[in-house]
Order: sequence, then C-alpha cells, then structure tokens
Amino acid sequence: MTTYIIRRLLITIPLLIAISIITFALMQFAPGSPAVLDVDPNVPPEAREAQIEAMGLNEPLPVQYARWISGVVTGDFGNSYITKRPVSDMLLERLPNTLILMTAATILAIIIAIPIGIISAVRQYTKTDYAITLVSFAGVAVPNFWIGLMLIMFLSVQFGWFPVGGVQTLNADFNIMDRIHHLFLPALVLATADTAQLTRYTRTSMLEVKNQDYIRTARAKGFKESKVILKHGLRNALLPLITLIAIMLPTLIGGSVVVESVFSWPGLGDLFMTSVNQRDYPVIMIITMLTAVLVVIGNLIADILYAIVDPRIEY
Amino acid sequence: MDQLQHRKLEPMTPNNNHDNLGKHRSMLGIFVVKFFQNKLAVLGLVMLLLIIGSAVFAPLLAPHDPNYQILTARLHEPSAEYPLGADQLGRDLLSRLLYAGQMSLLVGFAAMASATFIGATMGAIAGYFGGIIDSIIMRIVDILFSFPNIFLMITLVALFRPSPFWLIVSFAVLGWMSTARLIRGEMLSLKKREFVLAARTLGISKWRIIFNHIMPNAIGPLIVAATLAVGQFIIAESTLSFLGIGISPPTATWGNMLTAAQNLTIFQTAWWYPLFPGLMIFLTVLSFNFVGDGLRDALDPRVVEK
Amino acid sequence: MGTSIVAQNKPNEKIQHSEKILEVKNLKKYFPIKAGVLQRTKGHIKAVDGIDFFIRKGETFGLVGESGCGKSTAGRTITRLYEPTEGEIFFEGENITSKKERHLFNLRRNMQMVFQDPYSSLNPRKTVGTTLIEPLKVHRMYKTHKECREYAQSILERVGLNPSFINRYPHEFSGGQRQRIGIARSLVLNPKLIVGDEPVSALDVSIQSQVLNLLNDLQDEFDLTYLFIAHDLSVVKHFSDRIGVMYLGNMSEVANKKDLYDEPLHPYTQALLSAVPRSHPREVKKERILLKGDIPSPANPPTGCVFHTRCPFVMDHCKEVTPEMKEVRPNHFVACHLH
Amino acid sequence: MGQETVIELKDVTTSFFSRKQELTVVDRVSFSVEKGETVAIVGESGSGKSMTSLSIMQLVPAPNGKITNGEIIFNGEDLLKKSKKDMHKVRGNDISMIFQEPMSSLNPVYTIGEQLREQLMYHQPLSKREAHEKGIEMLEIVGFARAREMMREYPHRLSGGMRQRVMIAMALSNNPKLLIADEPTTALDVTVQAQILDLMRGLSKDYDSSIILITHDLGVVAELAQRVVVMYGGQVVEEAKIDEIFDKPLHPYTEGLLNSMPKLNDEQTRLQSIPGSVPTPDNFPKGCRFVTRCPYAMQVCTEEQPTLLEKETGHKVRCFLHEEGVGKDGNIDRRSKQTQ
Repeated sequence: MTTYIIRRLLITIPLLIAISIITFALMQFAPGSPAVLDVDPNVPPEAREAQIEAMGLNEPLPVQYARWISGVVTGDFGNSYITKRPVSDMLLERLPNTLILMTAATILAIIIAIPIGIISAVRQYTKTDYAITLVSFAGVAVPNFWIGLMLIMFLSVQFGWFPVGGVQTLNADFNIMDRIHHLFLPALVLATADTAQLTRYTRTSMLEVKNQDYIRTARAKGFKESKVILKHGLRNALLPLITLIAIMLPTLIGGSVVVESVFSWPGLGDLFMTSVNQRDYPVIMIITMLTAVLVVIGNLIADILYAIVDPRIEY
Repeated sequence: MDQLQHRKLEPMTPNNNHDNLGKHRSMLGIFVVKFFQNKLAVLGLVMLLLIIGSAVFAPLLAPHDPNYQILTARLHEPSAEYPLGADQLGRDLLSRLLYAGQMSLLVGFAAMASATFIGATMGAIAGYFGGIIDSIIMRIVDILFSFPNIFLMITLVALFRPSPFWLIVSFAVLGWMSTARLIRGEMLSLKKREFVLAARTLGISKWRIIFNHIMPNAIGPLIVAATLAVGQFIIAESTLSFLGIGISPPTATWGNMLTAAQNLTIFQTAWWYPLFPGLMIFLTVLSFNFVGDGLRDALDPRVVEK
Repeated sequence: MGTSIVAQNKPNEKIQHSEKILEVKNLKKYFPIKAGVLQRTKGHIKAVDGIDFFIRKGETFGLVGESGCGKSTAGRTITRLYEPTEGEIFFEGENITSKKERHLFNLRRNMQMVFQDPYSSLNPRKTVGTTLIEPLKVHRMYKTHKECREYAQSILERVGLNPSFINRYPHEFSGGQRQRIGIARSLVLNPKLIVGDEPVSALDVSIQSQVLNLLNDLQDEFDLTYLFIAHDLSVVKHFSDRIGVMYLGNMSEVANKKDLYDEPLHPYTQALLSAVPRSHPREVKKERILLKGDIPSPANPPTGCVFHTRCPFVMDHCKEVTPEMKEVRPNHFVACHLH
Repeated sequence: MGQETVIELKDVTTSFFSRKQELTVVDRVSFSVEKGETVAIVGESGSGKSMTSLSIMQLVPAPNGKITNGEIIFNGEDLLKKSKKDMHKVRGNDISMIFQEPMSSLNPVYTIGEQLREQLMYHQPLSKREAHEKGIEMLEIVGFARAREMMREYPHRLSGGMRQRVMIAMALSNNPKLLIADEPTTALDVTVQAQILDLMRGLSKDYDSSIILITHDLGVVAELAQRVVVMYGGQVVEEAKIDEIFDKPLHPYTEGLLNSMPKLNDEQTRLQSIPGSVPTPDNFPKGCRFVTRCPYAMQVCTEEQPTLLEKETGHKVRCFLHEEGVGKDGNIDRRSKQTQ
C-alpha cells in the first residue's frame, strides 16, 4: 500500500511541473507583455528600461520561470500588479470563503444525489424513475448563472426570503444562522450540475450492480429486498462513485467563478474575475495553478481511497 | 415404436438447414425505429429543429431590428408589439433572442466540429499505435484535464483576443480530451475483438482495418459524444459571454443578454427579461442532451446483437 | 450430401507419410507484465513456453488443455497475430517466424482462422457479403465484383446457409449460423491450413455437432489441414487424428488419438482423461485421478517440470530438471521423467 | 421410487411481458423430486431450464417476468401462494441454490466468512461466534483444509473451483431440503469439474439430499442424476429414469441430443446432429415446438401440440409418435381420441 501511494505521488510530480510550465507560458505569451505593466508608466523610458533590467525581466524565459517557480514552492507568490500586496495574502483572505462554498455544495450534492439515484435505480421504469431522470437531465442542461439569477430574482428580490448576495449581512457581527442564510442559495446553485450528474451516475452504477450475479445469490439466500440492496448492492455501487467525486472537483471549482460572480461572494473565483479584468498576471497565474493543483490532489486522494476501500485492488 | 428404433436421425445436409430469418431490416432501419421509439429523443429532436430553424430564419421571423433602440419602449412589458417585451435600451427582446441563437449555435457547432476532429484523430492514433505515442498523447490529456476548464478558457479568451473565432479556437484546444479518451478506449477494445483479428489473418492492411473495420464501430459513441458536446460548448459560450469575456455587445448572445439583465431594477420590474434568454440556453442544451441520449441507445451495437 | 452415413475412415497411412505442412520448434510467446512509474517490464506471462510439434498435410491436429494453458496463444502466434518471442515456425518448409507483415500477405491466403465467439468474430457493421467479398478483392482473386459475389454466395451455400442471406447483417443470425459465416470467411481464400480456436465451444450441443460435421465435410472437399484448438476432450478426440496436450505453456504429450486415449503416458493426460464425465450412466470408469490444487500462475511457473506441483507421481528429480520431449514409442511423444 | 416427495411442480407457467407481447418461457412444466433423489433438467440454451429453477425460487427477474399459472408444492404447501415474507424464510433455508458463474456469484467486497455467517444468522438463531464455527465446519465439509483461514479471504483470491465449493458450503449451511444447482460446473475446467462432481455426489449420498441439477451436459447428467427431465422450447418433452433416457429415449429430440454428443469411448467418425437451430420464444412453431427440426415430423405435428403422456411407468413423453390415435398418415383419428 505504502509503495502504491509513493508511486502515485511520484507520478504527480511531473504533472505538477507541466501544469506550472503551461501556466507560466500562457502568461508570457499573452499580448501586452505582463511585465511591463508592473512598471510605473510615468518614469522616463530609460529609467523604465533600467527598472525592467533590475527586475530581471530581460533574462531568458527559463531563468525567469525558475525564479518564479522557486518562489511559488517556497510560498512567495509575488505581489499583485494592481494592489501591490502579496498575492499570498490576497489568496488567504479569499480561500476560506470558496472552501466553505465548495464544501457546502459537495455535501448538498452527495446527500441529495445518492439516495435519489438509488431510489431511481431500485424503481427502474416506474414513474418515480422517469421523474428523477427528467429532473437530472434538466439539472445537467441548465446554466448555473441563470439558475442563480432566477433564484435571486424570485426568492430574494421578489419574495425577500434570501439575501441578494455576500457572505453575511453588511457590517454585522458574526452570526452562524446569518452565514448559513447567505450560503444557502449559492451552494445550491453550485451543487445543481453535480447533483444531477451524481444522481445519474449513482443510478447507472446501482443498475449495473443490480444485475450482478452476487445480487441474485443474496436473493437466493432468502434476504429481504432491502437487505439485498442496502447491504450487497450499495457498497459495490458506491465504490466507483469515489472516483466520481474527484471528477466533480473541477466543475465545482469552475462553477465557483460563475456563482461567486452572481452572488457577489468574495471568494477565489471572484478574485480571479477581477484579476482577469485588470490583467493582474501574478494573481491569475497563482489561482490557475492552485486550481489545477487542487484537482490533481483530488484525483490522488480518490485513487488512494479507492485502493483502500476495494479489497480487489492489491499492491 | 419398433419402427422408430430402426430409423436413425439423418445427417444434416446443407440444404435443409436454411432456417428462415425474420424480416430483413437494415442497420439504418433498426437505428431509426429505435430512435423514434424514444419519446424524449423525439421531443429533443423536434425542439432542436425548431430552435435551429428559428435562428436560421431569424431575419424572416424577427418582428424588429434586434439592435434598433426605441427609447420609449425601455423595459416594455410583453405585448402584441413586443411579444417578449423590450430591454433596458428599448430593443425588442424576441428579435434579439432569435438573432442571439445564431451566434450561440454557430459557436457550439464549430467548436464541436473542431474539438471532435482533434479528439478523434488523437485518440485513434494513441489507441492504435500505442507505446510511446500513446503515452505522450495521454499525458497531454491528463495535464489539460487537471485545469478546471473554465479558468483556462477565461484566460485564453480574455487575455488574448475576445472574438468569436478565438472563442471557437479556445474551446477546440481545451475541449478535445474527452473525445480522445473515448476513441482511444474504443480502439483498444476493438483492436482485440475477434473480427479485427480475422481481418488481419485475411491479409487486410493496417490502414484499411483502422478505417474500414474499427472506425465504423467507433462512430456511434463518437456521434453521441459530439451531440452532447454541442450543448456543453453552448453553455461554455454563454457562461463566458455572461461574464463579459465571450462575445461582447452589441452582438446579441443569450449569455450577454443575461449580463445586461443582471440588475436590481430589472429583477423588481421586468421578470420576463432574464427569464427568456436563460430558458433558450436551457432548452437548447436539454434538446441536445435528449437527442444524444436517444442516439446512444439507438446506436448501441450490443442491443442490436443480442 | 447423401442420406447414408459413410464411414469416412481417413487414409491414415497416407497421412502418416505425407509431408509436414506446419512445423513448430521451441515456440515461445511471453507477454510482458508492466508495472511501476515508468511502466517498466517487471516480468513475463509465459503463455507459451517452448512447444514443439508438427502437422502433416491433410490431417487434423488437436491441441487440448485447460483454460490458461496457452493453447489459444499458440494458435494466434502460429498465425502470426502475435509476434513470437522465440522459436521457429515453418509453413510448407518456409520459415515464417520473423517475416514482416507485408511479406506475410501470401501466407495469409494459405493459413486461416476460425474463432470461438460467434458474436465478436463478425463485424456487426458489415453485411455477410462485405465480410466475404473484401478478402477476395484484397487478394485479387476475381476480376469483377459480380464474380466475387457469386463465389461468396457459393461458399455460403456450401456452409449450409441460404445464398440469398448475403445482404444480411450478423445480428440477424443465430449463434450456429454465425459460426458458419465465420467458417465461410475462413474458406474464401481457399487456404491450406485452418486454425480453429475453440470453434464449437460456444455452441449448443445440437449445433456443435452440425458444425463439427460441416468442418469434417469441408476437410475432404477443400483438401484442408486443421489445427483444432479445444478444451473438450471428447470433441477433440472425435475430431482429430493426432493430439497434443498442453499444460501451463508446455506440451506434455503428443500422439495419435488412439494411442493417447488408450494409453496416456503423461500423468497430466491421465488425470485429464479420467476427469471427463462418463457418457453413459453405466459406463465403468477407470479410477479417477483427482488433481489437487490449482494451475500455477503462468507469470511464475514452477521450476523443473511445470506439472510437478500437482503430479501424483512426483519425484525429487522433477522439481529441478525440465523433462525433454521424447519419442518413447513410435509417434508417441511425451515430456515426463517417468518415461 | 422414493417414498417422500420433496417438491412437486404442477403446470408451472412463466412468461415475460413486453409492451407488444407475452413470451412464455416456461410452459406448463410439471415434475417432482423425491427425497434423496437427484433430478436433472436437461436442455439447450433457451429451453427454459434456468427459468424453471428461478420460478421455483420465485426469483424470475421482475418486473417483466411473472409466474402466471401452476402450483409448486413444497412441504405440503403451494409456494406460489406464499407471501413474500414467507418466501424469504424458504429461500436459502429450505431450498438453496448454486449458480453457474462462481467468479461473480460471491460478493466481492465481503469476506467468505462474512457471507457464510450472514446466511447462517439470517435463518438460524446463532450468535456471531456460533455462526463462525458453523461456517468453518461447512467449509471443512466441502473440502477446505485450512477452513479457518479461508473465512478471512476475499472471493477474488480464490480460484473458480474454490469459489464453487464456497457456494456449495453456503447453500448447504442451513440443511436445505432441496438444493438447486444451475449449471454448477459449466464454467469450470474439466479437472476442477471432476472435483466438484465428486463433492456433490458424496454430499448427496452422505446427507440424502434432494437435488435439482440443471445442465446442458449429458455427461454431467450421467455422473450425478437418477432421473432426467428433458426440456425443449419451454416445455418438458420427456421424463424418465436415467438408464431409460440413455438406453431408449422416446422423444426424437432426446435421441438427437444423445447422438450429437461426441463420446470418449466411441469410434464414430460422424456425429448425428439435429438440423436447424433452437427456436426462440417469440418464434415457436404453431404445433410441436420441435417440428421444424424433427426427422419424423408429420402433418399433425405442424398443426397441434402434443401432450405429455406417461408411456410406461415413470416414462413420460410429449410426441405424436407415441400418442395413440395418430394414424400412419400423420392425421389424428378424432374419434378414437375423443373416446379416450
């Protein structure tokens, strides 16, 4: 097992290096040389040149990359071109909000999707199954920003049930109920697509398991249908879903950009959009890199978990 | 009884083995019948034809010029003159909605075509040749899959060149990986099927086997994936446009119409305005998914074989 | 075909002196086991680990063994679907072991294969006609499409199918009919040797006998030599002239069918034959030799004689020294230290 | 003949329903099994033999499959009249079943021990410890030398033969009155098959078990069975004691089946075979199901279905050749039939 984890970790390293190179290259090739933007435009051209030289921006790209990446590895993410503050500080302010949102959405997706998916599979070809299938089709097809707008328009603006945006009531003291009140709609919207997707995967997985020979064996042993499904079916059906939760991670992170923008949720996605509009390259680079690293780690955890849970996999 | 003991079963002769087969139906016939038995698929197809038709014939169908502003009609309610109301600049929403469909569908189809082409080629090469070529292609796929798609798309489009063409290029470059994985998987499994081995023992050449024997069997999953991809690209385009980075006004797209509608006053007074563009995206993507799902069932060779 | 059953006793003596159409010498096929970060080869599945045998023109050579013994791999390596790891394959005296794919073109015509699974062995997207005509065109057997089609129809008729089925797709046929199509496909190029890889094991008993009879008839009519791979000992015995018994990638025994069944010399052959269920409830079977344990993994076969872990007559010697194939009686080869 | 009937099927009919049609896969099947007897149901794919066994267990795949008619008398009660709840007490307890695919019939995520204990504790008031000991005992009975260690193993670590032994141990753990074995050796190699057949023969002798053996392999039948039920096209076409089936089969299908089997001790150069292929339930001929492949087919066979008649004591056959009142020309003599 340990060797497997080590081996799996080793595979991850070249992947991370490739990710960092791509991120770096992308920013270098973007029009409007990013470096120049960081230099005060009011100083005379000769002084600017000197400044660029002093910052090492005339050095060959590999050297620049090496400097950047060694900074990233040691936690020095550089400063924002716009705010001039350390990028790491800006991230730390925003990261908790995004993590809260993502965690809430994940929990929501799992507690809704898995039971519903199972019910759908157990009642295959009934009205319940068709209804669930139809709703999950809709959940996959609906654009999340629009769902967000609709919820804000009807539930928040017209009915006044929920706040329009933000993490908490402005200038109020910390209050857990207030936080949850603010969290509910964005988390729900962020969870929509994944809930629908996960429902369909759970259904498929359960249907597949339902036709396995060992389910027939369990029935032949005389077990009640509920025991057959919950004891013998569920565990087998849920195993492949571990990997799916890792697949959900990118959509969750990606979705956070949109949801945070719609709900004015001050998280990483929101920061990313602001930075893109301001061409704040150091921030864009770090966030892009960070999301990719999160995805890679998510996959890593899923793989290792799978290996632990499934007795058939041996290392 | 005694008579029976003496008679022996006769050996089979080739001619009395002519079993009757059922009514002959071609592959296409079976596919069509199965597809049209699927109610959701048919519904999706009908909706899709209506949506595509309305976009194509937008100039004939639109009651107004989509970009003509009438100040007195600002946020006009739905009425005979403005069937779906008017926006904050006094432009007819129905007309804008119809024209917006052109752009969304164009981007969706063009991105699908290019991404499918790249993906299928890469996947076929990786799957058939294997070895080092396979490893390289699949590592590229892994790397690109590590980035949550939208981040790279936003970066590519916003920082480089916000134009419809560049949008399509970015979608193609960032959207081919799942097709590649799919086709590679199909290649790997089909390569081992006995009918491919049989083709090899018959001396049929490698390329002929790939294109004439393997590909026709992989075309089903490819069509399904491509259909579903159009919907995904339409969502991606509208998301980017909504965020203000995709297609910028005055060209109408369903996404950027919603950007303009994201406004407290509109939320309070003109609920129809943000409702319809989103509904169009939703119905379009839903139709593509219904059709894709119907195709998946109808094209599944396992169902035909058993 | 007449209605009477003609006992087609094969001219055994003639076959015994006919030339060797196929000869296999020390054939090995290893599949690499890849593992680790760099997918380096960590070991080998020794699917076929040095087998020797030959087939004479016009005879049927049965290759028999349990699952995982390498019989199918051997068949596929001989037809060069797999690259041989070591050893030599001679077809009509010509060494074909390392011929490049494009030089195999003429060989392909002479050596054909019939596969096990009637479902996966036909391309579901192609009509019977396309399947049969394509090789004729590739090999330029006929000038016009019409001639190809007519020939294909005549072959269909010959394997007992209605020639008008030529435009049908595989899914319209039953398992037995599909197997006939597979046989038709192997016949179109007029080959000399047909390798049958478990051609009847997926079929129902009543269909199995039809197909076996068909193969028998075709052998005389088309002057065919068969390499018949199967796991069912009764079928192999019924169908073959000479038989090779494989165990864990090795050949244990090769003999004429009568010698092999009447006087099996290798302990594995003895166990295998004793395990076959009786064909009549009152049939008195010889003492059943029950083998203990399971077949070892071909990735890590036992040293010495590969059968020593399960052999009832195992000696110390067997654990260290690999027995050589010896002709202990005329035309009766066995690889066992007892002989 | 035994003294005590363990199970009796009367006119059991099972159909599959689709939107368009009803396909009858088990058609009025009747037979019985005596105490200590092994009855083989023989047939090719599509004959309805497996569906018959699933019908006894009431495990016909829902919702499309339904038992539409008949009685299954077990312990003096009709199983088909039992409530769902009562059937749970019968399955795995009074009647158990083993299946063809040992590789997939055990749950991959639970150990052998868990699966054995589970079955014991579900039907018997045993503590976990008692169930564990009993499980070990069962594994020893089916020939595991290191039964205690085997309890901790996961199924994927075992070979096919070992898994089938575990299945047998599980099936026998609650001392069932009837064991249904559905192609128990088909997926196994011949040497392993010999081991399993030996084991089953020994168990049936030692415990006086009643077994329904479902198989397509007449060799397996010859090894184990005392009585044979031959099925074709969802119907019983012949039923007789084992020797009679092999020595003087009455139904042309049985005869054809026996003749198409290659035999190890026989020097025939040509097999006799049955022309054509097995009809599928949506394609059954109107008259006798075997008529399209029968060498003795007569006019009447294409028009009417023969009935299953007891020709000699304990030897039943469904064929017009053996029905009285069928003339040489193959026409039914109506009068004589009516007077019957």
